[in-house]
Amino acid sequence: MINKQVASAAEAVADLFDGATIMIGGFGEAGSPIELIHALIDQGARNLTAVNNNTGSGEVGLAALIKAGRVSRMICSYPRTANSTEFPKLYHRGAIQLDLVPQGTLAERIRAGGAGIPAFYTPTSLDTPLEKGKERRTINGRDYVLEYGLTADFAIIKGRVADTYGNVVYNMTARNFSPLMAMAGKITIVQAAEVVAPGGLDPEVIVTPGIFVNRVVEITHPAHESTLVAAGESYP
Amino acid sequence: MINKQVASAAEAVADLFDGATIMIGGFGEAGSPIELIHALIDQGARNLTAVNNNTGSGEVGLAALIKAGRVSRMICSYPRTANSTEFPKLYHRGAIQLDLVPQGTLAERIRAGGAGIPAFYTPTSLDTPLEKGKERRTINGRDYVLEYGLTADFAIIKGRVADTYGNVVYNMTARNFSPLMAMAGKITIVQAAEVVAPGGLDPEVIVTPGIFVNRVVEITHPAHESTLVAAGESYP
Amino acid sequence: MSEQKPTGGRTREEMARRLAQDIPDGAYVNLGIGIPELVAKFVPVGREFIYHTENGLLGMGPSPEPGTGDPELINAGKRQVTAIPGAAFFHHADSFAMIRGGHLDLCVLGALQVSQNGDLANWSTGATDAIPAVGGAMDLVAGVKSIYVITQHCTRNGEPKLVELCTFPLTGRGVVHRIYTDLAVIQITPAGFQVLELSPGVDFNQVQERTGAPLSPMADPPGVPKMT
Amino acid sequence: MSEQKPTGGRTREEMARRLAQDIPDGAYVNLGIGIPELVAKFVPVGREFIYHTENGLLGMGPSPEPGTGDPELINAGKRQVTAIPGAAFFHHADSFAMIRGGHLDLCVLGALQVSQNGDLANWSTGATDAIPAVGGAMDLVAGVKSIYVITQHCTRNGEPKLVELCTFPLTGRGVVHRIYTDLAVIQITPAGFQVLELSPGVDFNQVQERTGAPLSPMADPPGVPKMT
Repeated sequence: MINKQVASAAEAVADLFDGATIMIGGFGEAGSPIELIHALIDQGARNLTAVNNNTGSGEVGLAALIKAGRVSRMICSYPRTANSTEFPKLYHRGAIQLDLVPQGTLAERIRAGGAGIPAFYTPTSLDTPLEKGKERRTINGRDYVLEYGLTADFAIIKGRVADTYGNVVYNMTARNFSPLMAMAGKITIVQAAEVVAPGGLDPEVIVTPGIFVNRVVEITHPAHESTLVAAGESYP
Repeated sequence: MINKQVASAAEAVADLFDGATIMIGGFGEAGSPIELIHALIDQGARNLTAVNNNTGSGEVGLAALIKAGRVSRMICSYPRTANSTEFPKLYHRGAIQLDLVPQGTLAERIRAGGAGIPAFYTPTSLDTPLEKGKERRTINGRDYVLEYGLTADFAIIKGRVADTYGNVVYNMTARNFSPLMAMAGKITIVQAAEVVAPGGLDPEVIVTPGIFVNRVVEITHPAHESTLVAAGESYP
Repeated sequence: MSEQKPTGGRTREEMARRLAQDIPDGAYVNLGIGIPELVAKFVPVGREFIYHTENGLLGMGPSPEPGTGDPELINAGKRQVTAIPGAAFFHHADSFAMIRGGHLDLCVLGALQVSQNGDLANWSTGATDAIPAVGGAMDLVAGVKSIYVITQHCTRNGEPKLVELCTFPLTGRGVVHRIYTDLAVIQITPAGFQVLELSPGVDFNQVQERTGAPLSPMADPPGVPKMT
Repeated sequence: MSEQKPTGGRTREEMARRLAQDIPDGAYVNLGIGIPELVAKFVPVGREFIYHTENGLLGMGPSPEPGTGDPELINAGKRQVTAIPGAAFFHHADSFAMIRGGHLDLCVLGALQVSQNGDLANWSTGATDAIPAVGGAMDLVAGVKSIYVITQHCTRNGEPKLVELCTFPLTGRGVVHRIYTDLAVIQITPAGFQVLELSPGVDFNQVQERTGAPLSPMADPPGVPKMT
């Protein structure tokens, strides 16, 4: 019968491949699936395109993945956060590409990718340097730019509770991009602090229905990025 | 301080105007805001464009609004339901226009309207009679049609519980179009079986955040359309 | 013309049971209104399917016991249903994101006509006095990974439903993968209709006579279904 | 060049307090990072504002008491916050639907430059060695009903931030409605910058001298704010 739970973060990311596009949940540290990212560092896939609002901080989580040289391209709205030191180093020596996307456009492109909408129009970025290369169109007297849906080979996200069907609920502002990335990932992998049997979540409050999720791993006490950074940790 | 609760359904719909576009929540009878629709019949606005997945049944709710001659145009995916007799009568004598929209395109157009997306591409309706008049475009080797966002002057919807800030949760499959219509209505009016103070709803489970809602009215025991139809009721 | 019907043809329930055998374990399935709804009655032993209904429920269960239903827990056909443990409710945009975004494995639909290249007509006969109604059919055929049609092989008047070209308005072009009728299981291939299996007691010529386009005979017997 | 600053200019907190007086009761407000965050400290008596933070919270409350914060309850500036009774959490697509869809009444942003026609530059100086970072600024200016800028009138080097034409890369064209500086409250009008109010102890000429484009003097004093 259907059971999407896998035994470990390592098993969950075992088939990630070189050159994959990977969406990583989180806004700053809130919702960052640190244990899955660390498993991905151990796993070794290279030349990744990573999609995240930021670029991580310190030398753990996403920043550690970048430091390890595994990410060749970042799709991102705000790569300049407090304690973000690894991305700038690689960026300044030309070792990582940056696709800068306005935050709301990034969210909508991911949702569109997951929803089978190949492209949409938005007013965001009009008349700015980020309009460059985009098609412009006037609709009902106002100008808009064309943006394309974004999908990924993998999405790795963090939930609060998941069931073995893959239904997920989140914790406060750790929700952010994760439900969208779950829709847009061909393989979506969730780490949750608690994994329960089907029926353990109220069907009215599920944020990500299980159809969007392929694998669930229980990480009972996920680390907080800021705690690790404050402790001077680095991974591996 | 902010309190969106109004005393009655009549007060909630008092400013509806002739010629308005009005989105009406519900899929069949599930989620149909019958008491608000009946208040609208009493209120008297005419020449309405109504947006609903169906056209109501019997002689109550949406079907009664249609029977009363208030709706000059329906935007709808499935106007042919069991016990739907009023719409066919008017349609066959040319007294009501029909814009037939595929169900998923209707949902996405309403969401787009509420989300400030003026237009999007979708594969739905390609190579069918409903493609007629739509712009076609090839994206990554597949063809799509262009669809436009849909907004309304008013949205009237039914929730299970609302708070006085306008946050709403729904009941099972009565959710359907209502959260989307709440986003797309310039004035969104919610009838809820229970209205509570802010804090009475868990912020993690709110489906419609209050920013999308303008007025809330408590209708403690909303009627079910099928019960009224079975009892042979008609409104007014 | 029902007297022309081969005696060995499958009943509606047998058609539904046969189709269910081809659904892989763990599949997310949307069932259209009519004969497709019967498929839910026949889950093969050892398999689990999760049913999606486009009005906002994943994990649809069977009809409620009499007197226990809720008019706000219904399926796309507006009939009262139940929700299984592990179900989820969501709004229409999320529901059609599942459909359009290719997240559903299979949709089973009825048909008025299917053409040999997989065109489907199932929403309108084009009659000018009929009120057009489309619902989610065009979204389903545009988005779901596999589209199976389940239908009587011929209309009540004995006209073939499997045809060279659809004469009724299309639901989608080239969207059908496989057809389950009372007479046969038929695959849409680049070369047109191919018989995968004949119903018990039915022979190839009987099916060909009742089909409006050429049929290729069976090549290999179909294997155990697997998720693609 | 800080010795050139008029002695009567408002402090950052006074600027924030002054801006808050112009927010109508019941407004949904998004506050940018920096001086804009101070606005939340000054809700006028008898009014209630609901703060939106684009990372997924409507009903943002003040900073938590020391030791009670949660790293998963943060604002757009990634600082720990609280949620008021009646708050709601949602994902980024819904959050930016609120922004892009015109549901927010007001957004208060900082600025590098504002031009006399309301162009805003607030995300990049265009320096080639800087890492570009935009966040939600372009979405906010494209979607929120009113955009108020709160900023020092001049840069630390004494250069005017209110200019004829922005030389830095734009966040949006013609998007700013009003500017609150240490020296004045200035409206963007079809005729350019118009002074609505001078800070206590500041005269018109002092403001004009520090502005890179012509200022029109005040016409009528601003009235009580109302929701538009």
